[in-house]
Amino acid sequence: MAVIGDTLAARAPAAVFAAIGPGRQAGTERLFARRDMRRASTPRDASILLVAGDIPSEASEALARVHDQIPPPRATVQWQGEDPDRIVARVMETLKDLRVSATGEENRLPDAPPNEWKGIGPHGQGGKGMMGGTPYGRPMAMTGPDIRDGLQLDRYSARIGPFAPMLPPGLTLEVTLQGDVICDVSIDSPPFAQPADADAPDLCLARVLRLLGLDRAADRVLGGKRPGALWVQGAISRGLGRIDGTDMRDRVAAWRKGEAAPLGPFDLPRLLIGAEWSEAMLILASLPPSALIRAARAPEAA
Amino acid sequence: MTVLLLVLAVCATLLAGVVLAALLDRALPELAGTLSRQRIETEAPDRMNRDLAPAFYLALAAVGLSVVPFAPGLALIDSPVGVVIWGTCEALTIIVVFLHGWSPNAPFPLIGAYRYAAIGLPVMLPSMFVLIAAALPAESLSLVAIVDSQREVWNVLRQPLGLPLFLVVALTLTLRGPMDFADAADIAGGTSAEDSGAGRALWQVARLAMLVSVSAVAATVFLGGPLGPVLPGPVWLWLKTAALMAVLVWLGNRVARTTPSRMLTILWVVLLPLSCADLVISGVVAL
Amino acid sequence: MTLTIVLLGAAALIGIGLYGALSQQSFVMLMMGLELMLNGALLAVIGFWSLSLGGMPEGQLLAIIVMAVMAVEMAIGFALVVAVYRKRQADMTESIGTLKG
Amino acid sequence: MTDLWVALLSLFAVWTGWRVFRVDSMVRASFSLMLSFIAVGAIGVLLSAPYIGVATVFMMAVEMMVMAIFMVMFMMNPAGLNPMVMVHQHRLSIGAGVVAALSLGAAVLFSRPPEDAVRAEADVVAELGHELLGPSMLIFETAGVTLLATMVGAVILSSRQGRFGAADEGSRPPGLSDGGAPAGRQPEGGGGHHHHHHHGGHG
Amino acid sequence: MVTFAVILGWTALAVLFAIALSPSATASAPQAMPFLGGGSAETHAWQRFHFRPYTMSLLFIAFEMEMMFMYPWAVVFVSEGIKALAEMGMFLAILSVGILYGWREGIFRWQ
Repeated sequence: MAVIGDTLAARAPAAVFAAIGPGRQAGTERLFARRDMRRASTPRDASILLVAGDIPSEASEALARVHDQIPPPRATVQWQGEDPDRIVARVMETLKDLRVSATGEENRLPDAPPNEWKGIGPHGQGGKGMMGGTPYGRPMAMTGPDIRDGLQLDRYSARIGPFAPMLPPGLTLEVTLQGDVICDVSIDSPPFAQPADADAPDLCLARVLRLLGLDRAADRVLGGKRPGALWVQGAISRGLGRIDGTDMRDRVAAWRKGEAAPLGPFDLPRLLIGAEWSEAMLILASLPPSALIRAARAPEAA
Repeated sequence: MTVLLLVLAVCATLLAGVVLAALLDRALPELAGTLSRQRIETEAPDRMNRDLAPAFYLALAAVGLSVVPFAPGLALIDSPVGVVIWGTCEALTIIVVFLHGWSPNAPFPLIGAYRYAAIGLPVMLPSMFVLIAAALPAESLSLVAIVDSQREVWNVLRQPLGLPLFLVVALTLTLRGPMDFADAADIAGGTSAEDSGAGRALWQVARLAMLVSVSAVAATVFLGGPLGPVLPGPVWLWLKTAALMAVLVWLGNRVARTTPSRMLTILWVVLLPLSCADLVISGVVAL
Repeated sequence: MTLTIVLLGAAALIGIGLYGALSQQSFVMLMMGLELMLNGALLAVIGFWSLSLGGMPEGQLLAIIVMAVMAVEMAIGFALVVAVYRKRQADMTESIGTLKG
Repeated sequence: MTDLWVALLSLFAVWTGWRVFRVDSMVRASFSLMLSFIAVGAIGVLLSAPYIGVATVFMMAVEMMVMAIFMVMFMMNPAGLNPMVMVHQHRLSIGAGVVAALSLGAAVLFSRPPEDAVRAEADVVAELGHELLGPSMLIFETAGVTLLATMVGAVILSSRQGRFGAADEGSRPPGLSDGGAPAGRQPEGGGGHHHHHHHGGHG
Repeated sequence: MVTFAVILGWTALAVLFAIALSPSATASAPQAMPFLGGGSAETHAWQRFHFRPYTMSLLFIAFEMEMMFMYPWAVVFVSEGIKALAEMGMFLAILSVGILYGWREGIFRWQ
């Protein structure tokens, strides 16, 4: 039984969590269209951390956190723009080593809870009263106004990014959610700079397809074939992410024809506030990286 | 003796089905890979529910498969209310998926859990309507009787709307493709976003097991189950189940997923009237 | 014998439900108590129907009615909770300010 | 054999029913109540009420899912991260519960209900169906009207926008000073109920 | 009895399987943090979660009650004939008014 398991595991595509740095978006996305590589949507599902390019120092703590969240045994592979075949070979070799050694890399961050909680409070869990204190290291969310239906329920605030797989690499959003509707959003750090090759229509289309749950179709598109998927246009609601008279549907239609969909300037937070999380992610995927980077940097420049 | 044989048949079907489903999904090596990794604790999780959710998902798949007759007149649970038992499995699946997303105490799983509750509940309605429609000509809620009622013509021909609607239900129950609102890509894998190691592998296996189970039920209710010429009953059931599994995997890979809010409207405004129409058609045909 | 066991169980469920309905401060928890009492009633109905009434169909109908009552109670109860919360932003039967730690 | 299982299931139903008011997590409380219902449904299955038994589980699974959603929505500390007790008139309630259970139990022990078990070969589901369409037709259709009233009532009460505009508009008392915070008890987390930019137009 | 035994058996088996297979989980504090793409959150994720289609869920539990009547109806449908069709048609027609009303009020989407 164990032998079968090992043989099977050896044939598995490498489960890789990608931390993409400046200038590496296009290359990394094309890398994952290969059969022998699988881009894990969460570090919990990966055993290799692929660091593509030079991660700026502001993001190094986030990188360390993502690294630690990969379950052991784990390993890091650096990619500085070598040939894709070589990097895949390195990943495979690292995986093989991991199976043999079965320890992998140590944690990078110290084991310190966000708040001291052990032994504090009447029950020793750090809490106080009903809602107070920091039970198990964190306070509880508190109520606040809602922008849609006026039910004042809890607001959950978090900083998401820079390596969130559904966001463009480098983009860190400070989001306040109520349920899964975005009540407030601000840009913590703009996406990493990417050269124009990240705007290629096939890459843009593939990003949208992956969000729509069509990984295979995305791989086909990156391989130069037709997506072969049903209801792609229909699944996107009309009017979603409308900027200067073109909405997401129009942009996806242009990409399907192999045309670029250039965009004028727009206000990114305004586009996202009030949207459901799924809509917001679709809107973000429907913006070509260059336009998105410009929009995200606009408030910084001003 | 028969009971023992049937227990074995259910186990074997589930096991072989899971392997087949993993092959169709190209997920078999990945499952082994996942098993080799350690399991990571999340912050202050609901440990009991985290551990029980995958187990109950698996149990629901097994119970669902137990009401399916392997040969005409021969099911492990030969209950007069087999259809209701299956419906109960569907209802409990919603709870299990919800608990799976609730237990890790993390935002993306939580969003996935609530999305699934929003979609999974109304999906029950088309499911129950088409199953009741299939029970009309059989004059019984027992799956054994439903198989017997299809000796002349299969339900898929008598009630053409039934099978497509039930496939939507099946996609929802197995967290697949266009109905995979719990484990979607925009929430980093949703309810599974915090799963690692053996816990993750078990959840994926349970999903595949549910695929087997729901395909077997669909094959029984709409494709005559074990009925068929020449070959023995179980073989026909297995063939039909495998075919439906392939169809479901294909659909899951090909059809885009819309936003949950939109799908909710579609469920109530399009699919519910369609399933009502299915009920009316089969009622008129049965009279 | 079986009937006695069933009815004792039903009595215990009704007792616990009554305790819950009376003691809980929150309206939603109070509804849990009500549901538990109805659960006891349902158990008693099933027991009587099966063991004492010879399976007369009205017994089953009564069980369905009990369940319908639960559904109605829940739908209206929660709708009320939403309406009250929307107006007052509080769901407690007593003031919430005093309970915050 | 059946007696033993019925006794065990009754105990389980009572125990899980008790847990409802003892666990801190609202999700656990809701699903504990569901387990209690499942035990009752299982007793039904054992007592030759297959339809009522299984359908109890079916309906209650769905209802407890909704119950859990609303419990988490409206209870403070829904996950029970801080252990808590939120009871009032505790002794009175315990007393009332115990008295109710004991008196009902005594009534059970001292009464002699007729013994007339359901026939083994009876098709109870079909009997119920004939009952619904025949003698109890009126009850059946009345249930339909009641459910309709429930649906309409629930929508009116809980949904925000109705024929007469947003349900919460005009529900706040006026401010003590011009444009000031509304008078009366303040919700926690402060007012902030003032901007109503409504999001709509899709779906 | 068989039904009961089989369901109980599968449940027990699955739970045993899960216990046997699931090793205990460990993690350091940063490891245990919820995955947010490297970001972090202030508060616990467990919250008074704003479930958006709440009105829909209330309408649903009322509408779903109809299933309880429909199952036994399905069994006697053929033997009762046109009467069964008419009565259930009326029942569903009454309930569908509620759904139409809910649709008009826009409850079948995220509030």
